[in-house]
Amino acid sequence: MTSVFSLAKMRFVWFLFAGVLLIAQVPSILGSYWTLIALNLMMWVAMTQSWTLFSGMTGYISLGHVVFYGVGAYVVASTFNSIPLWLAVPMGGIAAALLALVVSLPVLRVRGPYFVILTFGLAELVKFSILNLETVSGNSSRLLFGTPSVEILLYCMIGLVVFATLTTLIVTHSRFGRGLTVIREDEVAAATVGVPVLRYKIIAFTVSAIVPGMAGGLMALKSTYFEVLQVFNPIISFTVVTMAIIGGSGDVRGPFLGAVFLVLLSELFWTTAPQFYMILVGLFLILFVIFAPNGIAAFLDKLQISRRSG
Amino acid sequence: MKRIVHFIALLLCSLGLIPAQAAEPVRIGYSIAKTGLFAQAAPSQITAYELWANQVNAAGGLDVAGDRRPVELVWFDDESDPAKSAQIYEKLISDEKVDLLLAPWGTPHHLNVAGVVERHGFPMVGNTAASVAVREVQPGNIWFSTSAIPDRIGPELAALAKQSGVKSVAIIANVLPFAQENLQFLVPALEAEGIEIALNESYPPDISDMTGLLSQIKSAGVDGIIALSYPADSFLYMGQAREVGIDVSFEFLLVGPTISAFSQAFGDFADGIVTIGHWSPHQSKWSRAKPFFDAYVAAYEMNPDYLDTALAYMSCEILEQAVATAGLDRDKLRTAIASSTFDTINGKVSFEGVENAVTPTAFLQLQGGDMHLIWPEDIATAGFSPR
Amino acid sequence: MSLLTVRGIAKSFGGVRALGSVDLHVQQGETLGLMGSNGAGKTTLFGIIAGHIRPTSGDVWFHDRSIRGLSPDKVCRLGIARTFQIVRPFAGLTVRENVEIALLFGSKSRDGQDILSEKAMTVLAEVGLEAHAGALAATLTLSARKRLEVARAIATDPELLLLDEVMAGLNPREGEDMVELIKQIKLRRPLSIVLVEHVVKALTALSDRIVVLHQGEIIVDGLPSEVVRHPTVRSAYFGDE
Amino acid sequence: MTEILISPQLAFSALVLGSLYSLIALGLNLVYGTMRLLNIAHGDLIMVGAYATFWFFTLTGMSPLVGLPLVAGIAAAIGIILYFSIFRRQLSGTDRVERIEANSLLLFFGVSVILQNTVAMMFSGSPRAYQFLDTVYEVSGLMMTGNRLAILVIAAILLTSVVLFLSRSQYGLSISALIQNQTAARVVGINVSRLQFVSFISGFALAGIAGALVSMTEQISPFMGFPFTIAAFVVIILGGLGNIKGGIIAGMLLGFVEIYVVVLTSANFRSMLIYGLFVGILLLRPEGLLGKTRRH
Repeated sequence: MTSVFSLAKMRFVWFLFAGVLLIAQVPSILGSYWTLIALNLMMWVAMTQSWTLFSGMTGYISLGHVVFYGVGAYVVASTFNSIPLWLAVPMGGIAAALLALVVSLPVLRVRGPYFVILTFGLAELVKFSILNLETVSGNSSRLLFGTPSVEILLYCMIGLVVFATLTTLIVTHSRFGRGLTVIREDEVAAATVGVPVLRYKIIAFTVSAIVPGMAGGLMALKSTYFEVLQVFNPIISFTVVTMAIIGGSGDVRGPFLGAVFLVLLSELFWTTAPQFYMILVGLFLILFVIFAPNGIAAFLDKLQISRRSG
Repeated sequence: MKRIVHFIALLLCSLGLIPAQAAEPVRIGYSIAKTGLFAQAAPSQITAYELWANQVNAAGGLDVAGDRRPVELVWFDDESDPAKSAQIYEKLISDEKVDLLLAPWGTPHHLNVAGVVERHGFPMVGNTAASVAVREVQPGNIWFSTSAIPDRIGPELAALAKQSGVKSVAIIANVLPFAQENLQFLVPALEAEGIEIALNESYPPDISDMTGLLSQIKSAGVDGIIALSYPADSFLYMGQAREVGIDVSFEFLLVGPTISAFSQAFGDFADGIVTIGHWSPHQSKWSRAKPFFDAYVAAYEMNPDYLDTALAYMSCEILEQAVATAGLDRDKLRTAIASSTFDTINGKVSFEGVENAVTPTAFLQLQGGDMHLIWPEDIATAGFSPR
Repeated sequence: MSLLTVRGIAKSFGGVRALGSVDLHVQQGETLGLMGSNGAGKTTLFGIIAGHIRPTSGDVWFHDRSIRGLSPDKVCRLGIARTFQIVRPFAGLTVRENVEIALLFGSKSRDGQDILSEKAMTVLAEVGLEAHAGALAATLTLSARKRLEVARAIATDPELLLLDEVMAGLNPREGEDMVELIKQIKLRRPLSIVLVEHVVKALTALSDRIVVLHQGEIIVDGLPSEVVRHPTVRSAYFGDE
Repeated sequence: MTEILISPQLAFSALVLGSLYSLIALGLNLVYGTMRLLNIAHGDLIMVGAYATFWFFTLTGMSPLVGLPLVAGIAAAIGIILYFSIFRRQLSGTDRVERIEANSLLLFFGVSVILQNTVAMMFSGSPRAYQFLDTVYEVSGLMMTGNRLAILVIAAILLTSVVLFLSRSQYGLSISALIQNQTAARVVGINVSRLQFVSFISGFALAGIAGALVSMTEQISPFMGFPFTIAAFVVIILGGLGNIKGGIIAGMLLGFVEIYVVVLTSANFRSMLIYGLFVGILLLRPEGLLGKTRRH
């Protein structure tokens, strides 16, 4: 993170906000379908950005990010019509953060693949617990009629994206952020030079749960039908990790690049070659890891350097 | 191996090597779950759509209020995500500008799409949605052809069990919505019929062994078992019930037995299994039933799903007949669907509000490798035969 | 009152005894040499003091408070810095950034980036790495990494510095430079040092006092001159009978 | 209740389930243990094995048991292609383990997507099944369906032979050594990349065989793999990554827990308890039940 690049990043961030403002215009210009696409795109950016805040910076790859999304969605769906949405959605975020805080102490003890699978298992555990809860309480599925329009959801989601991005941005350039990055480098050494490793990990983990919680809440409002299995679908976690790595994690630009790339790519294939677009997406993932193993962000940096030097 | 040929053809098509249909076709759009949770259920519906489209085109095209036009199916993968399904119908209507719509697979998708068609005032005949929730959908642009709705299944099933001489039952239910809804209405109905519920357990969708459950049922010594199951666990149940040596006269599985693979897996042993379904090729009163069955088998080298495929095909027939009279004008079409009576492979069908007002809630039983309607009497093609 | 006091520290890993009731104290400003064959428990003792390892029993006092069971980062911020026998720099960061982190978290100062970099450069100058400030730590030679390890430790502005075999793997010349470096640090900074070293020459050259650990017990404690004359030490290190 | 608990029927089911878990975990362990690759396409290899078996059976009437080597071969072939086209490059790189793990996660995600959808495209998503060895044998009150018995026997044979191979034969020992410690293995002059290649494709072959076994008792579909992948990961984590014996024990344990938990509590709690147990054990023993503690 030398100054040259953080400058490059800053510039990039202005591009991003310009882009976000542009996306806010989608409903009026491109119409209802693209509004939904824009909403999805923003959702993925928000999710991935929040994932980066913890996993990207500390190198603890979480495969359970969906749990926060699901909890948020569940809070909103289960309090629908009994609590005003402007309250319910943030509550979703808070609930997710609380969950993160509660599990953080034990969960953050394990590293590497153990952490990867543990987070996944934890998400499944919560999923099935809530599934049972719903069964016992006799509402295995819920109908959400009269939810706010997609436009409103989009604007809220854009708000989340801005929030998530600023958080990551501030963190990366803060003492806290530098602490997190050396935790990724070498946890023991970090502790030895005075980095409060455990506290930092817990804080980052907890904060990174707020945005997905709220995003889940918003997305629950997008569909009229709420079903636990849908909002806790593990594929969401996988997609987030994929976007983060493709974009280049540990870098505020990554989530945007990753999400835009994957959403647009699959949208493109999806419409032009519906029969085998998933196969093309799969191929692209592989080619990507082989030829740009450090993500698009790093790839761009390389280009920049070569342009400077050449 | 037909599939492979099919696949290559598709490849060529999408590469534009094979010219698509000519002459101003009627474009009919829908979303399907090609991937994800429901991917294995969707084909039962798609095959119906494709078969119908081929038949219509072979017959010189779709009768659009007089003039005949070829039909072209436009579909996208919803990845089993109901929200994405809604997104697709948005696209089909506003971007693709399709002329007609067919339904996606499953209750969640129907309910999500309901909002979209309502907003655009685009009439769509639904098929594979089965939930009391459909009643909460505002009537107007969507209709549900199914009669397999939990609050009707409960009492009817209880009555069937009673009539079949069942004194006590064991119930096991998947925790997923459709099964739980049924459970909710089944239990009181059974009690009303004076049938004792000796065991009532729910299980998660990813259960991978039922021996424990089945041993408990066996030791409960009931004479009826009602498994509110989904396809995967229906297979699990069958295989292991047999091993544990379950032997009761009345055995009901919710979703699964109508799938062609089910009888392939269990052959004679599946004989006598009861399940939901209101269509059978053996009902001679329905002149279209048998021809459809034969055409399907000829086309796909397997039996149709007696529930989903039949429903999907019905919805096509309804749409076809409505278009024949009303053309493609949405308002005319809406009134046509809402008001007229249709002749389908499942007999006469007409709608009240969003619901199929004619087709009764019925049950099928596997008998000698065939699916026979055993309830209610007036459409039954065979009597209930104890296992 | 001594700076560091170790009282009856014992540690066993799964039944295997690494340390058996060790008592030790380090005076303000002194350099204590820690001697002992491999597996004598030197590194374990460092681990316990620095908070990486929980002792089975016993207590560690720094100034007038017990630091037993404190996490490594707390111990560091209290003023105890350590280096690792197998160096562990932040390989992905530049040399300067390595030191900046230590300044940022180890010392109490809260400076902006510019002052931070300046301070880092002065520390690097102190260990003679200023030339490599911009290089990635991963690219350094062993002796340079050892210096970086030391730089990172002193950057946390410690009162007590635990040096774990900073000469291991260095050739004689580099070794002498390191001895010189440590002397300089000792002159410039008001700190006490505990030094684990195999090279007896270096140890005697630097230490005011030497303690010999043998199979988890302290067997000798005295001035360098006395210790080298001690029979067990002679047999162990000079192979006499 | 108690007579159900002590009935051999439960024990048999637990053994079948456990041995299946152990078998799928073994394949995954070989790939992770020797190469640190997180193969989340493992379950999809099982799916491929299942389809291959299904088609052999329905088209040529070939018995799944006879077809085992063939199916193993197909899975191995896929492994070979992937190894040379993708993973050799990955491993030759000097990346940190974390990077390799992260990237392998992504690569296999891609592979998984491709396998699933290719099969779906060729054979449609509709579930398939066939009838094989489904006569029920009774031995003093214990009822065993032929195909489940076959699963148990074959899995048992494979597990024991692999364990023996790894612990007895020179070659196997060097693989174990490699699993224990990459660098050390290099030092003592073990041809790492060759061993990696071998265990990579054996892992795939084992997945294929597991698929063949699964297909005898379950309906198969292109997207059936994921649950197996998860099960496999849960098991090898519980057993301690790269700990072959640990994985087998954990697999058996999981099988028994699953069966008996349902009887003791309620089927409803099955998944909660499985994952609860998994999370719980990891919290108590961060390196898995039989894992060795790693130092960072």
